[in-house]
Parts: sequence; structure tokens; C-alpha cells
Amino acid sequence: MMYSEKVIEHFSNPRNVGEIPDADGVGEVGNAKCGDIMKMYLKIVDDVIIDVKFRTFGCGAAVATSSMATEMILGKTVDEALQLTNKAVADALGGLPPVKMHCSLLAEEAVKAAILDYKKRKGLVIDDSLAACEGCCDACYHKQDNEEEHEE
Amino acid sequence: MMYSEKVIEHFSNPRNVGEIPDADGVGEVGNAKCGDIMKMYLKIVDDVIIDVKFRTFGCGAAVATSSMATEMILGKTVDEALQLTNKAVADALGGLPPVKMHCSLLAEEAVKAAILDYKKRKGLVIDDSLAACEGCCDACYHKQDNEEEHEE
Amino acid sequence: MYKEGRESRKAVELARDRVAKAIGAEPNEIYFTSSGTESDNWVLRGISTKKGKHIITSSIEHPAVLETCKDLEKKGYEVTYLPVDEDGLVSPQMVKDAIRDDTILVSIMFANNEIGTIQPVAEIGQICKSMGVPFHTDAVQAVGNVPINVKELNIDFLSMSAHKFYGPKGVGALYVRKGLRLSNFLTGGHQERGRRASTENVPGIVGLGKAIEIATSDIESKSAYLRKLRNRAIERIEKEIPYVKLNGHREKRLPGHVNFSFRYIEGESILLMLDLNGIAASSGSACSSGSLDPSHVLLAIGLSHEVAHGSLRLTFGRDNTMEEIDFVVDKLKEIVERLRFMSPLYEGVEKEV
Amino acid sequence: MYKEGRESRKAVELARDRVAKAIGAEPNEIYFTSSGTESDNWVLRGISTKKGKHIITSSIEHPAVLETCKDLEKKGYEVTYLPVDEDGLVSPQMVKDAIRDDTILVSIMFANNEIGTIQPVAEIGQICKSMGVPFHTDAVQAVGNVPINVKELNIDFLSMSAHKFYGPKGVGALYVRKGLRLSNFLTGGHQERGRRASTENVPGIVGLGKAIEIATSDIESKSAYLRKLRNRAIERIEKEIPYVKLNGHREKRLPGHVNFSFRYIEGESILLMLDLNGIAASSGSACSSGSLDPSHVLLAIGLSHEVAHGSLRLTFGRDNTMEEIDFVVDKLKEIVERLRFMSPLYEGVEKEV
Ligand SMILES: Cc1ncc(COP(=O)(O)O)c(C=O)c1O
Ligand SMILES: Cc1ncc(COP(=O)(O)O)c(C=O)c1O
Ligand code: FES
Ligand code: FES
Repeated sequence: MMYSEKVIEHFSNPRNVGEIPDADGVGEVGNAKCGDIMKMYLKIVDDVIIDVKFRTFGCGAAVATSSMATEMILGKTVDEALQLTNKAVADALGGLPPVKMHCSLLAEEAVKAAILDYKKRKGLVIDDSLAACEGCCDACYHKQDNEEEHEE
Repeated sequence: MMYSEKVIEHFSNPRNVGEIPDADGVGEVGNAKCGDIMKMYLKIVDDVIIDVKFRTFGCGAAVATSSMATEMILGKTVDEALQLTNKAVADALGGLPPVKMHCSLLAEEAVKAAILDYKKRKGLVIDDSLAACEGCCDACYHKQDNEEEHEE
Repeated sequence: MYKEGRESRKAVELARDRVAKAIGAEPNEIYFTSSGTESDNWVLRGISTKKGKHIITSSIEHPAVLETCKDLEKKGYEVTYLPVDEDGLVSPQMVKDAIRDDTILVSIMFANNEIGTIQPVAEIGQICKSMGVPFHTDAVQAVGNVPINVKELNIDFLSMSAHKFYGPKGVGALYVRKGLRLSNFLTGGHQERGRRASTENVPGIVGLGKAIEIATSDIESKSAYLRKLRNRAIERIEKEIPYVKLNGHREKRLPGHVNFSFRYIEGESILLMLDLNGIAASSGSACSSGSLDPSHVLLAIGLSHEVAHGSLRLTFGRDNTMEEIDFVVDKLKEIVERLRFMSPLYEGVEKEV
Repeated sequence: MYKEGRESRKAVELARDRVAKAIGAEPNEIYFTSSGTESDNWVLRGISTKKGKHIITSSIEHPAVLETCKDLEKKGYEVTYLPVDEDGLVSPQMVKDAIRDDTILVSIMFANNEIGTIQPVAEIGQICKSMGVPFHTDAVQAVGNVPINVKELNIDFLSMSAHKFYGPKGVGALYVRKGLRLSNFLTGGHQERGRRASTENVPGIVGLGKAIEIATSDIESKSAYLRKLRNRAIERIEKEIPYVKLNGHREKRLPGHVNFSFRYIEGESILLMLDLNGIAASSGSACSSGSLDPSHVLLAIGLSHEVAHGSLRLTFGRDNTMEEIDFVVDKLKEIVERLRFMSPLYEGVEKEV
């Protein structure tokens, strides 16, 4: 496992850990069986994300991507935040090992899930692309970029 | 291959190399296909071996056992010389690696073949045990002391 | 070449003597390999198949055994994977009941790499002997940590790996009881008395020989010391950190080996935090780096996926001190607290308390 | 563990880059193994078998290939062993003619370890490519001695062994062209991107990487120098020692490699005498120590058993000087004379002269 300095830095000092009791949107993705859960809290005023907090059960990459994702969406409008891709998060962290890319996907999904929750609460139009990852997606099976067989 | 000091010494300075033009008995065993030939010349007076010479085509152990065997029978009576065993030659050399034991057998056979020749020439009684190795015996296949398969 | 070859050969044979002495075998029963994995593969793939194609193993073996068994199943072998109890113990009675007329091998590891549990090897050896089935044990984790005598324990094949007893990486050995036949695994030249091809890894073999000599010479006192460290770590962790579970058998375990599950948090995070504090540990299956799946061993002893993910293995060596153990436990306490504060799973628990 | 692991990983990947660069491959096409033998075994035993079970090889391969093919024959494979001409060359046309619909692999060595002959690898690679059959070459003797570019030569699998280019013993590598599939040989953990189990032999791998970099960096000038030494040895031996025969192709041979048959005398004796004079050489099959049978390679190029027994291989390295070559030849002259005087086979010849 080769984590970049940036990943280590965000893992050691994660930004925005915690919860927002009166959040306007809360999203939780992943499940414990897979070994990754991310919960994201958003405080939104005039469609702008003015506060964000997270809690993550997961590996170093999961913690670092959560932290980085919160930083990247803070102060953005909801629509801007929806543009956040897992690749952008990973890039901002100086890259992730191939087996850890699914963790950045989880961060993207968590942001989307929280915004979905916000939109639902507000009765806003919900885009199809917002149907967040609810359970265990394929990414959990840790497919690597080669034909490696899966160990049961 | 781990040769003893004694083997190396006899190989480096073999005793009694050469031929006896007017030998009373000459024996040759082994064959070139196997990679070992020993030729032994005896000069015998009153049933005592008063001179012995050898020529050997073969490995270090073959040369050393030839040399040692000639030393061991020189001055002995023919009947004493017939008592020479391959084990005695090997022991006198401080032992031989297992795969090289067949070479000491060759030395024993060469002595016997030369004495057989001598007895034939003299018209003496020939013991069954004197039927010397004529061609390629099993020993050539270098069976080792384990179940190792033979490489063709 | 000859002189040099002679010296190399002597060095290799000295190493062979040392390995033999360390496990109560004869030198001509020892073969050098490139790893514990190769030793395991050799036995499983090389066992003669006249009687049939049935192999008995356990569900908590190292992948070197387990994956090889899976591969053999594809090739027409039948494999029985015995379950283990919640301490990770294989039942000798179950081994006995599983043996059939066509059983060609029982392969049960000596000590588990993840949870540290030591199997009832003597009982299993006795059963295999009385039923005429060869018994292999993957002793990669045990050699140098537990006294082993292959004759007393009725072991027919035993795998080891040098780097597990402070020897070099990339060299292992296999004990094959005299008279037992394995077909060759690495075919080619006639090295290792015709049983294993490849130019010998002379420095590796020499290192293995020296390392096993050192590791087994003072094994009783070393074990006693490691047990003291281990018990201290277990005691303090159980007392000072809530929601933990010791994995593996409490007494029948490797002397310097501890495995705990910390609920609500994930193992790799703990590991990484320890690492940032200069402490080496491992989570999941340490030997099969590259795999992130939850450990099959932890699932086999009945942990849920969630709890299995939060597990941590610590191993101590003869150079560790009691102060270091205390330092590790202190740090661990902080780290677990911190990660739990970060964990969405802990949210509810936190409030209850 | 993490920090340490990170550094090990970096070192291993640097070694992989170096190996790739040395043979014109991509890093992800390189797998580390424990030896040339393992690399050969892996390809032959791991090649996918959907098309059939026919393998083509030559009669002068190293035992790592030959014995493995023999073993595969017992397991239902069919193997064609192509003959070689008196220089030890495989004919590309014969390879072409031998390829059938069910041929799954052509395995022809790059350079022979005993007689030094270099095969027409480019032609064979071209044929295999055009006929859609994977091409493996055992390049254990060639890497570091001859420039190799696997893409230009259309090689699909290439075996190498570190100790043949001044690297450590007990470590090798296998090049597997991207997209080609081999089943795993050593099964277990997920090392080497899931393709080869066993804890990595990190120091061995690092040594291999550095060694291949050095061995291939100045290959042209090094080869030219070795060829000069070699040609001098050949010239003097042929001129000054009667009843000799150069084995292997005169030009298409490894640069620092000489093999001669000396009639009427036996190879091991020559070797031992050279050794007593401080000169290292080898007779017969150097890699398969323990075997004393006359070399299958020498018999395959048409030598009689008798002549084959009297053969000697000398290899020169970059550290050898012209003076050393002259010293070896001088000693050789004396030794051959001495042994011939001792040989019963020479008796007749001696008198004729
Ligand atoms: C041509 C060839 N192939 C394969 C090997 C086997 O290599 P290793 O001894 O590293 O297993 C050798 C000998 O070293 C060789 O010369
Ligand atoms: C129990 C057990 N068996 C086998 C192995 C494999 O050993 P190696 O990595 O030397 O192939 C390991 C891990 O090192 C292990 O812990
Ligand atoms: S829930 Fe694990 S990645 Fe989707
Ligand atoms: S002829 Fe070779 S040992 Fe009998």
C-alpha cells in the first residue's frame, strides 16, 4: 500500500470530523460488511454549503477522501458540489493506490446522498443521477486492474 | 563433489602410472561409453606382485582409486591381492562421495581382471568370482542412495 | 569452481544439519525451498495419488494451503475443509471422522498466522499415524516459537519459512519423513538429491540454518519471556479499552502473538495510525499482501464482517521490552478513541454511554 | 510495517522497472520468481490448455525445460523435441513444420548453457507470431550477454536467473507479454499482482534489478571484449592442442563461452586439474549438479559418448584479462598432455604419432 503524503496528511489530521445536529442534509453510504461507511452532514443556506461534517468507518483512504471531499465542497453551491467526481478527490489527494479507488467513489456517493436528502426535504426536483449507492456495490469486491482471482 | 584430501593427493600425484611391456597379467575393465576405463599391468614373480602399473581414462576418483589400488597390491601375493575390495580402496582414500563408489569397484575389477589374465596364461584354476566386469555394469548408471529418477 | 563448490556444499549441509536438529529430524529428511508457500505447494501437489484424491484440511489455513486446495479441486481432487471452534481450534475427533479410504493427506497448520491459535498437533498426528494417512503441518508460524519434534508428534511433512524466525526472505524448507514419497514440484536439474531443481540459494540457506539454530536454542526461556509480554498486553487492553474481543485461544496461542477486534472501527486505520507512531502491526492476512478482503480466519471463528474488519494483530519479538508493550497499549488506547470519535457506527454507542 | 513495507515496495518496483528496461518490456509484464527453473516450470505448467496439449521444444534445452516436458508427457501432454544440427542450431523451418492446431507453446532456449550456441530467436519468434502460437525462450544464459528486445524478437515469455548475470542466487524473473494468460504456479497469497504467492525475496529482487542494469548497460562493448578473449582461446587451443573439437557454433555463440572436446581423456579429470591450478571451469551440465551422465546436449550435436565425456566448458567474464586466457590455455596444454599419458585410450595413438 503506497499512500501519498497528502493522503497521510488528511488521514492524520482529518478536516471537518463530527456531526451537525441541525443538518439540512445527511447522507450515509457503504455498509459495515464491506468495511466502509461514510456519513456526511451538510448545512446549506441559499443553496450554498456553509458547513459540512463527516464520520467515516473505513480504511486510511476512506478517511482521507472523506476529509478532502468535505474541503472541496465547503462554500460551493449544491450544484457545484454535485460536480465533484471521485477522480477529482483522488487527484486532489495526489492519487490513490488502484485497490483504494473505490473509497474515493464512496466519498462522491456520500456527498450525493447528502444532497439528495437535502433536495428531498426541500421538495426539489431529483435528478436520476442522484440515486446514491445504498448497499454494497461491486467496488467492494476490490477488483484490481488485472485478472487476479478473487480470494473467498 | 567432495573429494577427500587423500583422493586429491593421489589424483595429483598418481603412483605407478604407465605400462609394463612384458607384463605377466593385463586387465582392462569399464568402457569409454561409460566414461571410465582402467587398464592394469602386473609383473608377478613366485606369485608375488613385484611391479604394477595402470592407465585410466576417467574421473578424479577413478584415477585416485587406480593409484591407491596399485599401491595396495604391490608386494602382495596374488591371493592376497584378490582380497582387495572396493571398500578397502575407498577407505584407504578417506572415503568417496556416494556417486563415486562405482569407480572404486572398477579398481577392484581391474585388479581381478589382471590376475585372471595372469592365471589364464599360467593355466591355473580359475575361480568363479574372478569373472571380471567386461562391459557396462549397473554402477555406470550412477544410482544414488535415494529414489532419484534417472535423467536420460 | 570445485573448491568454491565444495565450500558451498559444506555450508549447505551444515544448514541442513541445523534444521534437522531444530525439529528432531534427520538431515536427509530436509529439503530447501524458496519459501513456505513452495513447501506447502510441494506437499499438496506432490503427494502420491494411488489411494485416491481426497485431502483434509482446515478452514483457517494460510492461503498457501487453502488456495492450493482450491486449485486442486479444479483438477479433480476432493477437499474437506474442517471448521474450527470460536477459539480457532480444529477438533481431532473431526479429523478422525473425516478420514476415508481415499484420503491421501491431512494438512493442518501448526499455529495460525492471524489469531495465533496452536492446534492439537500431537493428537492429530497420532490419529493420522494410526489410520495410515500422511500428516502435513504448515509450521511457518510455529518454528522458532514453539518446541517441535516431528518424531514425537508423528508429523510426516512440515513446512517452514526462514523470514518467520529472523532468517532471510525467499528461502524455506520442507521436512519429508524418510520413506515417504512426493513427486517433484520444481523439475529440472538434480539439486537437493534429485528432489528439487534450481541452483541452490546458498546464502539464503546458510541464513536459514543459522537463524533456526538461534531461534530454537533458547526456545523455552524465550517463550516464557514472550508470554509475559503477551499476557501483559492482553490484560491491559481488555481492562482499559472497551468493546474489544481477544481472537484466538487464550492459552493455546503463539507466545508473542495478540489479536484483538476493536468494535466500531476499521483495522487498516488503526494500523496506519500505529505506523505513524512508529509501531508495526498488521490487520487481516499479513502474508497475503495485496488482498483487502476480510480475513477468512476471523470469519471462520464466527466474527461478523463488521467486527472482522476492525481487527489488529500485534506480534512481539525477543528484542521487545515491557516498556514498549506499555507504550503500544497507551498509543492504542488513544488511537481507538480517536477513530471511534470519527466512526458513524459509534455515534449511537457514544450517546448510550 | 507500513513505512518499511512502502520502502520495500518501492525497491521492488524499481527492480521491476530495471528488468523491463533491460529487455524492452513494460514493468507490468515482469514477475519475480525464485529461479530460472521456476520461471521455466511456470510457463510450461501454466500455459492455458484450451487449444490442446502439444508443446514444441528442442532436444538441447536445459533440464528445467526438458525434465518438465518429460513430466508433462506423463500427465497427458504431447511434446515434440526438435533435433539440432552439429552446431547445436534449431531450424526455424522445423519449428514451423512441427506446429499443429493443438500446439499451445513453442519453447526454445535463447543460448545454450553447455555449448554456447545462440538460436535464431528472431526467426522463430516471427514464425510463432504469424502462426498464433505463444513463444517461450529460456534466456537464462543470454540475459546480460546478448542484447535482447522482447518486442522486436516477438518473444511472449522469457525466463531469466539473477546469478547468471552476477546477481544473487535464488532469484529469477519471468517476462509475460501483456494479455497472455498463465495459470498460477505457486498458489497462496496475492503477491506479484496476484500471480505468484510467497513473501517477496526483497533483497534478492533488489540485487537482480541492480545486476541486470549493470549487465545490460554496456553490453556492446562488453561483448566485443569477451569475444576477443574467446576467439583467442579458441585459436590457441585449436592450434596448440591436438585431437580437439570446438563444440557449438563458431560465431553464433555466447561471447565469453568456449566448449571443447579433448579426445582420449575425461572431462572431470581436466576440471579437477584446472581447479588445482586455481582455474574454474565446468564439464557436462553445470547447472544440474549431482548428475554425472554424459551431457544430453553433447550427444544431441552428434558426439559419441566417449568424446562427450572429454568435454570442457570455459566461460570468461568482464574481469578476465588476455593474460589470464593465455595462462589457462598454457595450463590446459600441460594438463591434457598429462592426462593423455595416463589414458589407456591414448596408448595406440601415442605410438602411431
Ligand atoms: C539455460 C538455463 N536454464 C535454466 C537454468 C536454471 O536456472 P536456476 O539454476 O536459476 O534455476 C540454467 C542454469 O542455471 C540454465 O543455464
Ligand atoms: C502459516 C503460514 N504459512 C505459509 C506462509 C507463506 O510463507 P512464505 O511467505 O515464505 O511463502 C505464511 C506467511 O508467511 C504463513 O504465515
Ligand atoms: S458500499 Fe462499498 S463501495 Fe459501495
Ligand atoms: S564398466 Fe562402468 S562401472 Fe562397470
